[in-house]
Amino acid sequence: MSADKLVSMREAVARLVRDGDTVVIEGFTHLICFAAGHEIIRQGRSDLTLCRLTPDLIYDQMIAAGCARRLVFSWAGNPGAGPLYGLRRAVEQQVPRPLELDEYSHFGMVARFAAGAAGLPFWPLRSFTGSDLPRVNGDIRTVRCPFTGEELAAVPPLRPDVAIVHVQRADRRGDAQVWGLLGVQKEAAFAAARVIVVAEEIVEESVLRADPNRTLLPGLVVDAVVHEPFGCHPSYAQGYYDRDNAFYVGWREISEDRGRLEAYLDEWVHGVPDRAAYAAKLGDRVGELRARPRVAGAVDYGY
Amino acid sequence: MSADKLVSMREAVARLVRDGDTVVIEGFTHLICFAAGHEIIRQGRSDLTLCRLTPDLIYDQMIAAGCARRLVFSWAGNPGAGPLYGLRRAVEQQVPRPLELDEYSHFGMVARFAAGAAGLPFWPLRSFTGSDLPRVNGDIRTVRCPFTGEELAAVPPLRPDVAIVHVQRADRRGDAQVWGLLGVQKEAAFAAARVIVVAEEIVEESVLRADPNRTLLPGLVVDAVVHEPFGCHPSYAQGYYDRDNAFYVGWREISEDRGRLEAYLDEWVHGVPDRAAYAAKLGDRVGELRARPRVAGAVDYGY
Amino acid sequence: MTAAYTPTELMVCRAARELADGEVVFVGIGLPNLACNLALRRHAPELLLIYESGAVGAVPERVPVSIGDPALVTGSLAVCSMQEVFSHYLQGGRIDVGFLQGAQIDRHGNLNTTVIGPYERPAVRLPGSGGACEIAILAKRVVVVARQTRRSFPERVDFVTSPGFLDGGDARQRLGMPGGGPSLVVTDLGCYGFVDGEMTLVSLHPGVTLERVQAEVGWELRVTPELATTEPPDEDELRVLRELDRDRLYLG
Amino acid sequence: MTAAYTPTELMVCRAARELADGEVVFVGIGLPNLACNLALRRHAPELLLIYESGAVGAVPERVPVSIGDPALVTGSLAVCSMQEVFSHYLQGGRIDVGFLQGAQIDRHGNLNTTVIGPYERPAVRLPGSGGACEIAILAKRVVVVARQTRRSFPERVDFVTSPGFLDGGDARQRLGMPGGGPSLVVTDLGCYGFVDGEMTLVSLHPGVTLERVQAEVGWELRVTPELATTEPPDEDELRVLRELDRDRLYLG
Repeated sequence: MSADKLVSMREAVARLVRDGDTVVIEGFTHLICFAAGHEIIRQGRSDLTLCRLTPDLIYDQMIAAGCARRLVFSWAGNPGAGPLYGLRRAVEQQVPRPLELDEYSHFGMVARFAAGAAGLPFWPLRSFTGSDLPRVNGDIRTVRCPFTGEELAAVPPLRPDVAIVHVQRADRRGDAQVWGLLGVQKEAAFAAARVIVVAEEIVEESVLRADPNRTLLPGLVVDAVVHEPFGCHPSYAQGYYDRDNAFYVGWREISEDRGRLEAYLDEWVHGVPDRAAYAAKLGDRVGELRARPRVAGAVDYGY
Repeated sequence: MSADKLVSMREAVARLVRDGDTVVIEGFTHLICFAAGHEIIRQGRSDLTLCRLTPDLIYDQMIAAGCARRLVFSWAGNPGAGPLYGLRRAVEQQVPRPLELDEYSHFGMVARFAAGAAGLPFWPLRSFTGSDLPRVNGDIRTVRCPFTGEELAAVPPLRPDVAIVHVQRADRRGDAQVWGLLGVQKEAAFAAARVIVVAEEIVEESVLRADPNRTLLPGLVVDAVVHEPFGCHPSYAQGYYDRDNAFYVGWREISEDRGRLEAYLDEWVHGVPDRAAYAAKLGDRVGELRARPRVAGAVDYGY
Repeated sequence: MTAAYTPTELMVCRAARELADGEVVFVGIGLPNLACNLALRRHAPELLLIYESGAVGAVPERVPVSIGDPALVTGSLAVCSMQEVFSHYLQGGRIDVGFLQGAQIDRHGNLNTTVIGPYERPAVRLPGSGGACEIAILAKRVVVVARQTRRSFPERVDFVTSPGFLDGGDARQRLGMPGGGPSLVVTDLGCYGFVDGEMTLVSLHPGVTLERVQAEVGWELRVTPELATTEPPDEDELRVLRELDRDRLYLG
Repeated sequence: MTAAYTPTELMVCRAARELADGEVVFVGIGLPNLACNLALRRHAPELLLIYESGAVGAVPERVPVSIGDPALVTGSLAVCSMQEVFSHYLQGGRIDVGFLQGAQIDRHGNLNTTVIGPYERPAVRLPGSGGACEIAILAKRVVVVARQTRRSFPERVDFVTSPGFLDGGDARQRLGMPGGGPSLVVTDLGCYGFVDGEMTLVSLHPGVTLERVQAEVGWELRVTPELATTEPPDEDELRVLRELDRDRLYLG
């Protein structure tokens, strides 16, 4: 694999995300790569199986844009601001097209990614007992403990074709560091056949090597690196910019109305060529969201 | 649980380590708490089941001192310098007493700790196929995948009575941070009924809260905190002092001869009241091993 | 003389009192988050707040608008992966109290956050489980905060997302569920405990009649013989609570 | 004209040549570590070294005396827990080459690092598996470096710690082992490949006779028809190798 994997978001998506793929854009509230989702919409990808614990606004937009055939998830809402109407229209009215649901709990999804990353054909967990979820999802099964004889729940591995992981900083090889909430990004990336790392900053390898315990992913598992500052808005990047809560709250009104949602996509996704133009269009809001510094102390790796 | 758990090593061992306990002093080459092992020898604990991936010199000493009844391990050698003769005398000649062996591979031990930490009755892994280890260890079993039907190896959880974890810094509650090699300490601590954290430095909680991604253990799982600078020698603490390789190499001659090993214990364990006296007795060597600074860059947690 | 307060404020204050100092609580967003931070700032300074997003020992400087708010991370004791949160903390048996909400809760404390109507053709598609299913199974006890209407309190939920006592009795034990199940349900009308796995009214909020409560329950409600009146919030509780949610994002 | 070299130096140089640029190698301590760092500094600058201790992309400034040497951490690309090393890297199928040594290796490439003699009453108690058992099962291919004597090369090892080709043939595939098994054994006398899961002499080191090799093998040795002479180390390989182990800690 080449040492320099730095490409534009357009090229990364064109080369690595294909119609019909199983795609994961992870990030639990933190580091959700909206920039990648928008580029996938712009390039008109279709029949995707979208996986995320929390579909969030980005999948609401991708589903409304008609990119998705199937959704694998555990909690589908607009955090703190009601439902995701784009998703609901697809499920309740098959608009713009039907959407199959493959539904787990958070722990179930975490376990599926963990199994995928670890190369295991199943993952045992203590959940789902007494719940109706196994009744509607045949992939939530049970396994008997060879020591105690007790029955545990078991889920199969999730092995995406593509995982897109946004990080604070990476080098051109794809070695990537993250701090703040970690979600399931490491597991999702190790479980995936192809990985796109999107970074707020591209740094020299030496910056990462100065603090190896911070590394989330080694370039070994990464196929493309994209430099996309502000790539998570309205999600956030700890140490770079805050979550745009007003946008999340405001999304309710937009997504409630199919026309308004499509108008939003026309203006903010199809209407801009890339993330830089999106940020420019946001104008002052970008500055308002910029993080106030809270610098951590350094540690010593000497010997 | 009281907020201030800071006690002396003598008190921590007296209160939390009991005859017959299953004890883990973990740390893979890095952060092996020799200070705790020596105090356990001084207090004459017996019939212990000692667990570690690599027994290392500290268990060689504890076994020679007669503390152990059983050893749960995966690789029993003096890294880079031959066998552990104290252990071999116990196994081959029952000197000073017989030692039962409960033997796994590294992955098997890691999986046992992982199961213990996760509250699972077994852990599945792809190992042991075609090896004679399952033939001599009835706790290495198989489990059938409920999705593919394939057979995987399975090991039971390891749930120590006490885990002793050495860290670079901790607060008085036991919140503890580590950098450099992490081994299986987090899993060992979460798997244990009682946990002793031993720290090179005791710091204010605010120091840890400034960089929460560095935290290995929350005080929640910790019962006692001991401040023991240089507590790992001849093992090492990244950023504090180097590994004393000469000591490891020299150990061969000492452990080879039962008399010399006992003389060593008399002089360096029973002959000193605590770790401070041990360090003072080492004299200049302490300074020779002091780490040359290699400070990592800081990151920003602002929003 | 007690202060004026809203039903929501009463719910949050009552839920907060349920948390003992030193306990470990799995915090949900919204009212549960307010209740936990209220307890932390008043009677339970050693309460350990764990958010499913991975923030441990969070001391948010602002009311988190989402469960993954950056304010939960900055200054927290530890950040860990979600794999650790669910495996080491929740499944590892380290969570004393889990907070749950639900679109529906039934006679036996089962919660529904998945669908209203049949699963395949839902009248309303709800968000789904999130971490609720495993919290309901694994937390030592569960506190439910919910607004009460006849529709949201049916005899049996349309879909069991998060098991309470299932069909009642010792169903949980028979299935080997590690956690104890729901111990308290706080609504805008009263408080409920569970007897033989059946929801039982234990206190009426000040000014609420038994008839009103019965009108908002979809089954023959069991009432404890020593029915009490819920202790209303005091001045100090209200002061701290209102500081916590200055913009009344959740208090309304 | 080729330089003077010791048998150990030849073993390390030959093993190093087995590593292709860009491969991911699970490094053991001692001679394997020297071979990997030699390859890294000469023909394989993109070789990724992963140590079971959790150091990924290590660039040690000194010869690590142990597999957890601090020099493996300082300046490395990543440090991860051992759970991750074994689950994500090894079991996840990301390791191209695993290096193993053994007190005994047999006709079918099975390795013994556990006991000489019966397990319950060992004549000699050896260190045990460490990570060798899973490396032998999971690495895409395995390179073995071992000194060769008739005692260390028996027809069948006393104890199979790390499976090679078991009884030969397609035994590995039948058991569904993910990794390919041993691909090369380098000793102080020659190099061996595997045909139908049986160790087969492929080259003799310069100056070593077939008779001498046969005298140090405990079975009727299979020899490839096109038996070659092992390419000796060149000046540059020796220069770099001797820089790596200035104190000849492992080169002797």
